[in-house]
Amino acid sequence: MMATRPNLVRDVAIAAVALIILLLLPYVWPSKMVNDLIIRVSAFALFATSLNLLVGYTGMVSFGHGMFFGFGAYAFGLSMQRLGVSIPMAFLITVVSSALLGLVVGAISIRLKDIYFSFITLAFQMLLYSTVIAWVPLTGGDQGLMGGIPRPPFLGIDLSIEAHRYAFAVTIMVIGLLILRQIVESPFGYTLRMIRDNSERATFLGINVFRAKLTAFVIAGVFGAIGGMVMALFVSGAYPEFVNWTMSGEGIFMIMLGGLSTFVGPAAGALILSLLNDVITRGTEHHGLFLGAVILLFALGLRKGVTDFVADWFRLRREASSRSGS
Amino acid sequence: MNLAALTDCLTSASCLVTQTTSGLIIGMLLFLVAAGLTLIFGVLKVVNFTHGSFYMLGAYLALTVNGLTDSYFLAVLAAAAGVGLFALVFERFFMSKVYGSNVLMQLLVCYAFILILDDAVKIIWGPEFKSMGMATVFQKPPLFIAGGIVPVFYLFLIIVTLILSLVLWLIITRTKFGTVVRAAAVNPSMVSALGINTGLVYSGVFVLGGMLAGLAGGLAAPVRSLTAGMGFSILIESFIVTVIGGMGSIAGALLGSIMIGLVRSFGSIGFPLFVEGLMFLLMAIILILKPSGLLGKEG
Amino acid sequence: MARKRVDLDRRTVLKGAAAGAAATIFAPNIVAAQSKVVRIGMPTILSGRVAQLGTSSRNAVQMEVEKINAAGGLAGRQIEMVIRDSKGQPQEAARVSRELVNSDGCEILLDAEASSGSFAVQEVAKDLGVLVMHTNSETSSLTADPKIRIPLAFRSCRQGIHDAVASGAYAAEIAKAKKLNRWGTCSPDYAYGRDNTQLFVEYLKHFYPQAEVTTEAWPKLFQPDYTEVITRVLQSKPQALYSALWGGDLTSWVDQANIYALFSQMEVFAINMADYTALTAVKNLPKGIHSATRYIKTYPATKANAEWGDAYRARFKEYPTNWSWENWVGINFIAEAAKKANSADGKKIAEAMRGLKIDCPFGTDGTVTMRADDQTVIGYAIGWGTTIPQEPYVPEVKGATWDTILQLEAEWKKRNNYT
Amino acid sequence: MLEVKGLFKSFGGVAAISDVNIDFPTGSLTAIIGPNGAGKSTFFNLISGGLTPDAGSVTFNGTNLVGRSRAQIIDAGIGRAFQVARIFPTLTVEESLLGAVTAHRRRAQNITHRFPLPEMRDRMLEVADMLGLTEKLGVTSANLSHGDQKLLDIALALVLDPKVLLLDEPTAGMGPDERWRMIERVHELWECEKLTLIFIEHDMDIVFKIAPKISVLCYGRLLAEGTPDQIRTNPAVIEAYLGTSHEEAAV
Amino acid sequence: MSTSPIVRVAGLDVFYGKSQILFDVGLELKQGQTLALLGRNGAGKSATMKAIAGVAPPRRGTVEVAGTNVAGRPPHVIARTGIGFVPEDRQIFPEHTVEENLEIGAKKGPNGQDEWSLKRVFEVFPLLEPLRYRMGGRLSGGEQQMLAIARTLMGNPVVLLLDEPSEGLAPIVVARIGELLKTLRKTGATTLIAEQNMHFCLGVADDAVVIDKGAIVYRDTISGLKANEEVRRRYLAM
Repeated sequence: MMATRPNLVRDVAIAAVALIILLLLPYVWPSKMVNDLIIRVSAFALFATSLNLLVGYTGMVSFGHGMFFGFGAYAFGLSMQRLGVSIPMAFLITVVSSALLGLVVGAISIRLKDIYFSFITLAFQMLLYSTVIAWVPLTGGDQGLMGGIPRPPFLGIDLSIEAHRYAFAVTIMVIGLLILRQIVESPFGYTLRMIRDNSERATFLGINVFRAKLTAFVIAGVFGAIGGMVMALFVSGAYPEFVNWTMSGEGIFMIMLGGLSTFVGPAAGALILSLLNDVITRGTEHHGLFLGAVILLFALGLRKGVTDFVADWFRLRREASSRSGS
Repeated sequence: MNLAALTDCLTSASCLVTQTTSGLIIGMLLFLVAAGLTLIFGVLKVVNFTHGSFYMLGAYLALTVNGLTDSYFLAVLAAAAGVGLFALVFERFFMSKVYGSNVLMQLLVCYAFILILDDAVKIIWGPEFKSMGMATVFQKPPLFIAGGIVPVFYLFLIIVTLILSLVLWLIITRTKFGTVVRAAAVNPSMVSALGINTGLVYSGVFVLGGMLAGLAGGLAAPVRSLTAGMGFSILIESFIVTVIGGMGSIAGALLGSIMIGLVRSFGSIGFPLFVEGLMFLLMAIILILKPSGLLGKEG
Repeated sequence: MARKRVDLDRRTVLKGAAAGAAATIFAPNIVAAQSKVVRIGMPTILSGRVAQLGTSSRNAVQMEVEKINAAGGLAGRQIEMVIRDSKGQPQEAARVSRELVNSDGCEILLDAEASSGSFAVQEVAKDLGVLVMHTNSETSSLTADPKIRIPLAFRSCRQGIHDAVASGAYAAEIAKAKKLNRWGTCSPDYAYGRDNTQLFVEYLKHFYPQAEVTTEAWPKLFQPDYTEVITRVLQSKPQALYSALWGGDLTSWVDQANIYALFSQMEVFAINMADYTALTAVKNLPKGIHSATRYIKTYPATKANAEWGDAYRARFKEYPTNWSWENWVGINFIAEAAKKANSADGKKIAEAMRGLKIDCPFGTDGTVTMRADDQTVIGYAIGWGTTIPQEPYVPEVKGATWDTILQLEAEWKKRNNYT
Repeated sequence: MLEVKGLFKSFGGVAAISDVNIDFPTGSLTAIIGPNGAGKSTFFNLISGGLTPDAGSVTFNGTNLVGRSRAQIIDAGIGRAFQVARIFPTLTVEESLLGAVTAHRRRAQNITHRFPLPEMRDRMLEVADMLGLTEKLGVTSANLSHGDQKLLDIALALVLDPKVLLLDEPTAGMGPDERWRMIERVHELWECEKLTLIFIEHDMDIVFKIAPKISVLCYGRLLAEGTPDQIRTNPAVIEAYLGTSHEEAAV
Repeated sequence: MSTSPIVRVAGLDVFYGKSQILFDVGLELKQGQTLALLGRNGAGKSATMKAIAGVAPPRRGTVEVAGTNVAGRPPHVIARTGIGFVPEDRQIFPEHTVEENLEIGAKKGPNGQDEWSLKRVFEVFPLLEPLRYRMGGRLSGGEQQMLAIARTLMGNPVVLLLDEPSEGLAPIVVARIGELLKTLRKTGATTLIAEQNMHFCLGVADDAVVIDKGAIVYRDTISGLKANEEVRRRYLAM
């Protein structure tokens, strides 16, 4: 019996349907708050899914992925503010520069194992954070990029209009997730899984583990940066908080909350955490207490991501039906 | 960058004395926190991200006890004892439930406690920052040694932390508890097969680590502003120290702390705008040259 | 007692959260304009390490809104404050502000954020076209820079450039008298610390050209241990030291500098010292630190000021902060302008506010003015004095002269192409 | 022909392998035996690039493999399986084998296509069939029986088209029937694929039954070499395995 | 010699992951008895030992020590009932001195027995005394084996489980370990020895059980086993 594997056509179809639904949503449910939420979730979904390429698919627990989210926001914002380029050009600059950052940080960090890898990524993130705070003339320091990010129209898209911004963000997210999906379902994606499962054995199959990990690190960095870029467009600025360690912490929580064994888990986690955050901050200033309690409940009680439960349920149902069928 | 100032300092006795003692004081307080962190990691293979919060709790407990008894020494003792107790509860009822599971689960439990403790501190002690004040014993003019300035309180702190380091070293190397702890770090299942309850050893290690952090918080309280979230920067610095020294190595933590202390104190003369960066740079270089830290075991 | 309050909080919080979630998700289109109340959204910092600033802002606003509502509200409509926590994170400030307008139906924003948040709120106000009163951002460019300034945004708080001129003038006078030529600085390494210190040095030299800065130390924001910074300053033996450290950073710096006897070795000018949060927190406050006033009951030495300070303290069991009076000014400007325009409409209030002068306990002459051309407040009390370790902490305050401030501010604007 | 000459390896001053010289002619089947700790696994590691020898050479068809990377040694045609099956627990048998073929054909970094590439299938099916894993293709590796995990481990080495195959205790931890099934497969493999096969084995029944040539390692040294009959009667081997007779005498 | 067994093992089924290693293993040990558990490599000797000691708990079956079932309890609880386990690979703490290794093992027996001290250990194992401050990792294989046994004795066990004490040791050292076990036997120790080397057990054990492919296949006195050429050839010889 061959396991059926998701093919590209099916994934594209699902993505197209999802995109159409998201694009129609504002007409069905015209709530600005829902729009805002979905834009933010789009940014976080790219961020969390790219982090899961490292954590879930490759087994590299990065504590510093927030570095790319923040870097993307700043690279994009600065290109728009300082260079005055078009949005597609700034997008390109963001992608290329974050890939370079990923290459340098990755080449150094990947040499380290386990917890040392985690810490050195965190250290690089904190170094970038310190730089952003201290390099006031360039970054605006703690105040972030001031004065807003210009949003000149391109190709008939005007991102200063809310509806355009919404459509742009969800389109970028859906395309980004589709590309990440392609990557994890490609031969390379399976190389990463093999490295995660048993990297020693992988080397005995002739796999260049360093090269594969570095490639994954760069790809994850680029998509993390694109997430940051979407966020920068939304808030019309870039802030040091994007580069702070808490960003990485939230990314990891999103993954865990949504489930790291399914592809859409991290995106689902991004949605849940954003909702949770909004509801909690709305109701209390002691949100640390509440969020902490929720996390504890999750870590000590559920111990699995939300989509893991769904996946388990499907599997059990399938097994039950195949059992009764045979 | 100001290399001239740095060479001037290195050739001047007064500057050397002042900067070396200031480096030592930074390093030794850091060591107390980092030692517990590295000890817990070495034995339990768990990264205790709440360690900074333990430090914060120690400082606040000291504040309260100092206010009640007006005795700095009682305050410090209470900080150590209180945080030790808290560490016990934390380990028994929360952390021990996620031993052996995903590292990320352990991280989440700690993350939750960082959030909860910060809020709890604000609820109990109020949102405004607090200052404990210097005990009258130490309200003395600083000493001048070879032209260098050495505050009496810091001299006291350096001596106390040195004694504590010595005591810690004796506990780890000379007592049965220490012997068992070192053995449990290497081979817990054999230790268990010899009739020792490793669960209790783990609790003991957590309590010891917590007490050290609490002690550090209490000791430093007179010269720190107390505020929710004060544990985080100390946590990051402790990570740097333990990673430089090698995770799990107490001697490494001592080495790393003193290095960081000296880098800060002399770095502030030579590279005043890049002190923070210097620490990260040092860490990156050491990890590149020796991926498991200076005294860490090759994993 | 504290515990009891928590319980109460929790219950109301849970109810509030549930209701809030339900309201926002199932009934997103609240059309507030037709309702009798006018909602003012207030994003501020209620959690994190500077939460006290936010809570003290909220307190001041609450006190004033009660009075304003008792007197008829905004053109007959009662004010309802919707106060939200941004955790001090700019992106959260942006989100919360959008939400306040878009789904809570707030028509006006009272932005009680630190500078970083203010710029984010400014962007939201620009996008959504609502009236915003920045009550706490001291960064000059927020209103001074025409590229950033927007017609519906006002500022009701002190401003960096005003502070710098006042500080420079005061410090120069002391320097002249005591021949303080070698200066050091020690300020936090981020935008406020850098801007503030750079401008101070500029105006110190303007008033006293003999002054030169021989050493600079830039500790990180929220750095716990200042030992290396302190010894570095001591090594270079300046005659005077300027610091823009604030809050908990300032108090731990003072505690740590104290044991090195730094205060007996040089004149120290710490601009943020004379703030009750810092003054009361430091247990061994050294005598004779020069500081600018943030909020202090002794300046302006008027009955109105002292009464307000006492009322605040009696009600909230704590001292008001610098942010408290700034929010007082913000909400009162809105109320007065609404009265003048006889409307609660944002655009009409904005129109009425430009150039408006109101009575104020915190004004140098009992009034403050919303300057029309850049929509920022002037005429508020700025002064410098020296500390003593107990109440009233800063007994004698020397007030700054606004004429000098305004003249030098104009030159500064010209230099920066802000006109 | 695979030639090992003057091989040395020590750990912390203790010699694990010292001065071992063995030739493995092309197409031969050799069993390596020896008591625990004799250095058998170390010997395999030295040949397959898992460890670098301190001295000596490993020459395969004229090229020295010492100092080559693992990938180069694999490309040269040396494959190995492990004592404790080293597999990819969360992947299915099919995915594991396809992944190995993909890596071997240098497509491990490909991101433009879907996994698996169609041209990888044949080799995967061929090897699965050879080792009797065809029925188990869809099973997640962690859920395989112990014996099937060992087979998968061998299959992972086999898809890389090795000329020399090193098997480290292929029957370790197996039940009696499983054990014989495994060894039959191994033997079949050797016959059909014209491999040079070297295997470490503890079960003497198996060794004497199928191995035409046996090498005995003891304390890191080559103690004896020869046919089953020569080994069975070699006094040094008997002593190494059964202990000296003087113990018995001492009773 | 009492007749009721101190240790009674019955119906042990042990699994490693999905594969079953032990099938219904049972054995009994009486006070003062030395029992040899013989079998070839991989026959299930270690699994049996580990299951009794609780290091690798059985899925099914009972391990009764002095009448109490301890199967599935944590190792330290089982150790405190008087089971002293010396593992196959000795597991000396390499960065602890000989003395420290002994110290870690030191505890009172289940009935408060306190017969073993450093002094007594060094009397019984005179070779260890001069090595007392040497790191465990720097001992030879034979020295490590002696230390491993001594360390377990420090815990005053009622029953000693020795897993392949002769493994990987030079013949002369094996002989020395054998002598040592004989000495211990004279002191009335109750011991279970897992071995593949029957000759080693001849002077040491009273009785023998043979395990093969995870099941007990033969029980007899050690001399009975020695006489049984068929069993030896089938289950033990090459």
